[in-house]
Amino acid sequence: ANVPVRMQLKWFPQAQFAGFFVAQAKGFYKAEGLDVTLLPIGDQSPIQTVATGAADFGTTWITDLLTARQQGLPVVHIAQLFQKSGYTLVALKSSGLTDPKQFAGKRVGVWPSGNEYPAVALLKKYGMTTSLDSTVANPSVQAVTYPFDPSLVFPDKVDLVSAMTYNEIDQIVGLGYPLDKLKVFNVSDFGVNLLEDLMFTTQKTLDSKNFKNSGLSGQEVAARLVRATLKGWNYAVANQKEAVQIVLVNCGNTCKGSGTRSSAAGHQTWQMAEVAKLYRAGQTLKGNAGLLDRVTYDANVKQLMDLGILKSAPSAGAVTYSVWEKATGKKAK
Amino acid sequence: MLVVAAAALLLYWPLMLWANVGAAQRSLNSGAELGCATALACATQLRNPVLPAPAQLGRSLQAMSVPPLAPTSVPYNTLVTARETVVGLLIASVLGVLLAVALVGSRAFERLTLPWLIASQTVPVIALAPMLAVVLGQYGVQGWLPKALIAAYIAFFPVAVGVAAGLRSPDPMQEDLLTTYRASGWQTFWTLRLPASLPFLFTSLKVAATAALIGSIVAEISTISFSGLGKMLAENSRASDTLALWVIMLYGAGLGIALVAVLGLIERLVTPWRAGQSR
Amino acid sequence: MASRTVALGRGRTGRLPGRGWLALALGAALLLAAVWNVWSFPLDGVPPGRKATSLALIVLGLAGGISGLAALARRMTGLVPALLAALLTLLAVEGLLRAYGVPPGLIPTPTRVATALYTSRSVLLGDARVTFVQEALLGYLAGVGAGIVVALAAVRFPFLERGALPYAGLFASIPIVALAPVIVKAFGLEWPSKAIIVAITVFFPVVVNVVRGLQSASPLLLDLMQTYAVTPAASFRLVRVPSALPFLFNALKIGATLALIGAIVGEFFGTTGQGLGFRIQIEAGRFNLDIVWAAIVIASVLGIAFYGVISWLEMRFTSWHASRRQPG
Amino acid sequence: MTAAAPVPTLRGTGQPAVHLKDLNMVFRGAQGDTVALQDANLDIGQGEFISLIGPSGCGKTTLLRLMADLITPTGGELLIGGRSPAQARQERAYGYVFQAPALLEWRTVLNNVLLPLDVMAGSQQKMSKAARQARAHEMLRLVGLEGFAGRYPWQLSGGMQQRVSIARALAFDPGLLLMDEPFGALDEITREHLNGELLRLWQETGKTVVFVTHGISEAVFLSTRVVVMTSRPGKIEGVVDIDLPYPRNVETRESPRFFELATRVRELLRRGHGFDADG
Amino acid sequence: MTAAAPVPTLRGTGQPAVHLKDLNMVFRGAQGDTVALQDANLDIGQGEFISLIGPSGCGKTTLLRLMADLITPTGGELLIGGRSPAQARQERAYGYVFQAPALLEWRTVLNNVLLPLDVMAGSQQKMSKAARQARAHEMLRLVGLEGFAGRYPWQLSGGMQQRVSIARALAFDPGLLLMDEPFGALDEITREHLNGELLRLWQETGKTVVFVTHGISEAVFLSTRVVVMTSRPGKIEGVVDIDLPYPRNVETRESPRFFELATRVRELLRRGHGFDADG
Ligand SMILES: Nc1ncnc2c1ncn2[C@@H]1O[C@H](COP(=O)(O)OP(=O)(O)OP(=O)(O)O)[C@@H](O)[C@H]1O
Ligand SMILES: Nc1ncnc2c1ncn2[C@@H]1O[C@H](COP(=O)(O)OP(=O)(O)OP(=O)(O)O)[C@@H](O)[C@H]1O
Ligand SMILES: Cc1ncc(C[n+]2csc(CCO)c2C)c(N)n1
Ligand SMILES: [Mg+2]
Ligand SMILES: [Mg+2]
Repeated sequence: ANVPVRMQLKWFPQAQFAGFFVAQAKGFYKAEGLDVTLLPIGDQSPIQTVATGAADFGTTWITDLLTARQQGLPVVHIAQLFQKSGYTLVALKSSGLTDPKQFAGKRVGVWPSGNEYPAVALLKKYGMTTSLDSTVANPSVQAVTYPFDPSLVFPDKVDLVSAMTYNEIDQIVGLGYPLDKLKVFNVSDFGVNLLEDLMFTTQKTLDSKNFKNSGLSGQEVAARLVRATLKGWNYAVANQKEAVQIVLVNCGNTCKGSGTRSSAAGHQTWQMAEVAKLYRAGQTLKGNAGLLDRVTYDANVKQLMDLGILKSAPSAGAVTYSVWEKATGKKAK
Repeated sequence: MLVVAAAALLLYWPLMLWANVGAAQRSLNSGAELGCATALACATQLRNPVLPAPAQLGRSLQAMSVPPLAPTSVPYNTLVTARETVVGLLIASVLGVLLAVALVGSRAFERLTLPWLIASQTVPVIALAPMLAVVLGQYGVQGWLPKALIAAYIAFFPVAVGVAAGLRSPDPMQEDLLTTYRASGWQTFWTLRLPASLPFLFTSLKVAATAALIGSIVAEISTISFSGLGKMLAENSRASDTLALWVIMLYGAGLGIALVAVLGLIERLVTPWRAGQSR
Repeated sequence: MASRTVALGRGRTGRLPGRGWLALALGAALLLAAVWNVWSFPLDGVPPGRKATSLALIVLGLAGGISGLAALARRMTGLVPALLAALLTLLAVEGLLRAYGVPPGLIPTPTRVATALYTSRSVLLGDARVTFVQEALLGYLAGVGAGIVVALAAVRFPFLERGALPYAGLFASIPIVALAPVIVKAFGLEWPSKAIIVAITVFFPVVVNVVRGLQSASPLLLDLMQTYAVTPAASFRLVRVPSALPFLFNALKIGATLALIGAIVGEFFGTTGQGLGFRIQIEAGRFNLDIVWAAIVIASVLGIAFYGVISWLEMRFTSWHASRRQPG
Repeated sequence: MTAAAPVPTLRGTGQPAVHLKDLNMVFRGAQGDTVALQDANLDIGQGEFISLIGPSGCGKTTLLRLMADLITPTGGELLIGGRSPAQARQERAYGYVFQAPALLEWRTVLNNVLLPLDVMAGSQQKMSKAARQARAHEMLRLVGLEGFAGRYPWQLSGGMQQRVSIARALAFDPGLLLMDEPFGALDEITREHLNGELLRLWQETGKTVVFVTHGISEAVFLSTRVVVMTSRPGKIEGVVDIDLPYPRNVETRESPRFFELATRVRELLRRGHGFDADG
Repeated sequence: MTAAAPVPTLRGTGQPAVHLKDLNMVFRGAQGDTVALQDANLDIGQGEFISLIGPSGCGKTTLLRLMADLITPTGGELLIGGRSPAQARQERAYGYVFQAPALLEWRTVLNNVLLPLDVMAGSQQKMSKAARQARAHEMLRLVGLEGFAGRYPWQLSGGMQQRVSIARALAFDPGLLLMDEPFGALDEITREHLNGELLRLWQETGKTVVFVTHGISEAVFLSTRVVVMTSRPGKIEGVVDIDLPYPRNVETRESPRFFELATRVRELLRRGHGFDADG
């Protein structure tokens, strides 16, 4: 029988997770002897479900992983899917903003719950402070928190709004602001490249000799999962139309865009194209899909320590390359 | 009732126009392409109206209601939420009544626990629900049951407070009467306190019903869910689909009213002596 | 009347308070020992032997402490018994969390929460001011005021009771969480939108209870007012309003707990960077659960205090009510 | 009694104080209708003192409630001083002492007596606050409760509560007094004392009194006429004219004529008493 | 009356049914203390019929409530059949008719009468459901309310409610009857009828009765002894032995001895009446 594995996604079903859905639909997991359940989630962190054992593996962002680790949750990075950050800040072109230096005195809308770091890091890099930092007396930027719907605040309540290249930008377009009316600040273009969707699990799972009495070790299950998932991603990125069809089967109302872009198929097609860009970057281009780029990782850690979000460098156990090596048969350099 | 409804409708139209014209104007000023020329023209066809125009709402309502039992349609999801709410309310009623009995019966119990019962209600569920769901998930409690439990968590308190007041409401002379019968605490409870508390019970159950509904929706939003009004709210909120939010809200309100109406019906059946007595 | 307060609990023998204190102190000491036993170990480094000892101590300590408390609570009034109960619980939780090595990113120990309360006090107090004073309190007052007015109108004008009360129900049955985004969108991200959410939350219990209370007035007393041919307004003031007070206070108490939740939930739908709800959300994202729980503790304490104030007012204004008479 | 400012009475209007013609009252209920009053005919002149006497449940209270415009007859004619009961009530033409004390439990004894004065202050008459206080105290003295002004109703015995309610009805000096067994809960001495006070008050002020009682001798002693009713359906069985001379006092109670009249009433009562028939 | 299964009575224990020694009751209050009973001394033998008579507010109800263990004396000794009042209450040794009807508004008339039987069923006696029903109907017939079994209390007149409460107290056939003005709200005919019934009942069953009344002739007609009380502070003014022969009937009421005794009681009452002194 196949080994039952629960995989916690970072959000509702959408093309952001195309690789997982494709791997499942195409039988890549089955081929590895795994019976994978993909779990959706709302506003909470996937760390919680994995750390408590409600799920076995998860996908999340690097900041989430490292802050959790700092608070004693024994979670371990096993593979890096997106090699590049898709986080942006969006303004109206008519606002005249062209450079992050001009953000001082503006209002910026960000998502709370640990999703605000890229914006904070960008501002910090340009010497600005935000009202999110309660220790600062006169913050140079007024930050506003809001749930993920940009129309709640944009454009009348904030000057800049956080948006993922693959999701919110298309939502904003749907509200009646075509791309040529928008000024998009890609944080990765400005030296902030906090890594996003990665795979992780707990130390306990990795250490287990006999994962759920399957006869396989935790390492082995992790390696098989990563291998099949990367296969799924490679297939999805190469066959985006088909991947979108597979995703659409899995989403109820979660896949639609907004306003003029409200068709689910249209929105997911856009999203697939955008996440493909994030996947096909960095180490992936060097033939090492799924590998965490050490240089970027070290830069991320430094940035988070500068921000005061990490008090000390994470222990070596925060990341393991052995799973990726086992999955790909390559050696991580 | 119809007159009031008509008056409300008449008031709604100008209110809607007033609210939306401002939003439309701001959008137009910021260069949005709304597909309409003037703010007034846009007011009834905004994709993100502050208040939806009746025609817009009607269209969305129809679109989201058929086929009624499809997993993506609102009626089906309303039923899912209804189940969580009703089960939650049942749990809350049992728990609330038991707590009320304990509170009225024992001063010691009241002193030890009442402050913490109150405290439990001041803990924001929306912060607690995810943790609770995760903990329950560990033990395999998943799906609609955790939502019902969270609904019960919010709803038990109004029941407990109201029933406790009701249990204390009998006329002192009636209590004396039962004392002269050497009625056991249990008998006094069944023959006197419980019937005397019924009007209070139903008043609080009506409040608890809406609380439970809020609880199950919050739970759906903040824990893993595959169906229910809360899940629909969350996903449509992310998609900026304001009209869908309004349709879901209408169904939610309908569910709330239906619950309260059913309770009213049960109340009339259970307290027949009140029929015709009120003036 | 002698039997009023103990009708359900008659026939139990009280124990000596001295023995109660003794049992309580013993229980607390055992719990302290349990905590001490596993205090200085890293999360995953508690030796199994120590873990077992602490667990045993916790079970014993809780049993002793609770039995002592139960005896004491029969005599003591006020918050003291509840606080003692909380102290025991906290000690037990501290011991358990430490014995099992639960990471603070999952559940922080009470001592960590206490530390966070102290170190982050100025931030948290600022948050509490926004959430409690501006959002909860103002919203509460507005909601209660509106609720009373609507209830008065509904009972005063029967056509409203039949015509408008169902709509009040409709309005109130809209779950706040569904309403919150709409309200935030219409009224902005600042505190007024949250106050409005609170007002709506509090409104419904007030209307339901006050209508019920106004209708609970004794028919005989209403007849009496008829014979005086007083205006309906006077009859209201003289008979219906006093009869409704116990019901009103019921609603006020429920509203007191709902108000804070409403404000905090409202903050989940957008803020300008202050408030307990905002703090909970932002710090939960950083796994600083000690600050999250510190904020929750502050919300609870405020909620209880608010509830206490309402209870005190209730005692002052309904001292005549049968349920408050001193036993003869 | 002269401390009170004038209040509209029925004196001198030339109309009978109360006029009943074929008056009917039927209560409809789930377990069948109850004929509480059938074809009652009666005229009460200005300044008369009428006692209603009859078996328990024969419709005495019902008749008083009809006169007070608390219920509306299902048939027949009823005029109070030539006007409809509703109009009379609006003019505060009568004071009503209920069968039960009907005190406001949140007011002290004094404030209960002040109630009608407070309520009516400023409408027709201008009675200063001090005058009202004085009046209330005077009434409390009249019923022997001067020392209990500051107590709450639940601290009083049953008879004391009833006396507070009498003081309250007298306080505003109405032209027509409707009294439903006002002295029922009082001992004979207090009762005789209050009988004397009431009689004096009635003679001095020329009020019209309709007085329900179960005491035959009380009825005979006080009244100008005694109306005897029968039970189910409630009917007027007969009217006994009381031609005892004034002033009436202890001797009156011992006169042969008194006994004669009392016996007449008793016989009428016995005749109309369906006790064994329908019990 | 023989339908009822045996219930513990006080007969044959050799102890006085009620024994008071220097009994005191003081109510403490914010407006000062009220001495409701001062140094009361009295022994009531098994099977006696004692009437308590006295001015309104003199402490009659208080005395009854003391005997019933509803309040605890502030001083002195009180024994019921040689045991403490608490113990007597535990043994359901007495039935209590309150001054107000104290009916449960959610129970029909029949179910109100069934109340004590339901409460006590299964504890000492095994009375079948049918037997209890029969018993309740019998009691309703006794008080003339057979036809009203299915009504709710609010549909009855004041006197009818009081009769229901009498039927309820008699239903479980207690050995000691404490009755607080049970016939106060009844007309004389009904009252005399019920006087006769009560007397018959008492003679047949040998119950001890403590009976509060304001009716002097009622007290004399019914009692073996009449206890006259004085008001504030409540004291026992005197005790009148009633040596009228049995069977007592209409002739008894007209005998010279009856008038003699009634006059004695009236004088004692007048003597102890502080009406004008403290009024
Ligand atoms: N609201 C009501 N609904 C139904 N029946 C009623 C109602 N009020 C009174 N009745 C019936 O009407 C009849 C007369 O009642 P009423 O109260 O007038 O009697 P009463 O003469 O005052 O008796 P009592 O001397 O016992 O007070 C009774 O049979 C009673 O059951
Ligand atoms: N709960 C109480 N608190 C304070 N005072 C009380 C209380 N109950 C009774 N009293 C007082 O005790 C005295 C005796 O009251 P009680 O009810 O025994 O009189 P009673 O003889 O039954 O009078 P009545 O014939 O009017 O019913 C009264 O002065 C009364 O005000
Ligand atoms: C739709 C969506 N909303 C929230 C999250 C979690 N998260 C935090 S920021 C951000 C960008 C939105 O896509 C995301 C995704 C998610 N993964 N997808
Ligand atoms: Mg009556
Ligand atoms: Mg009394």
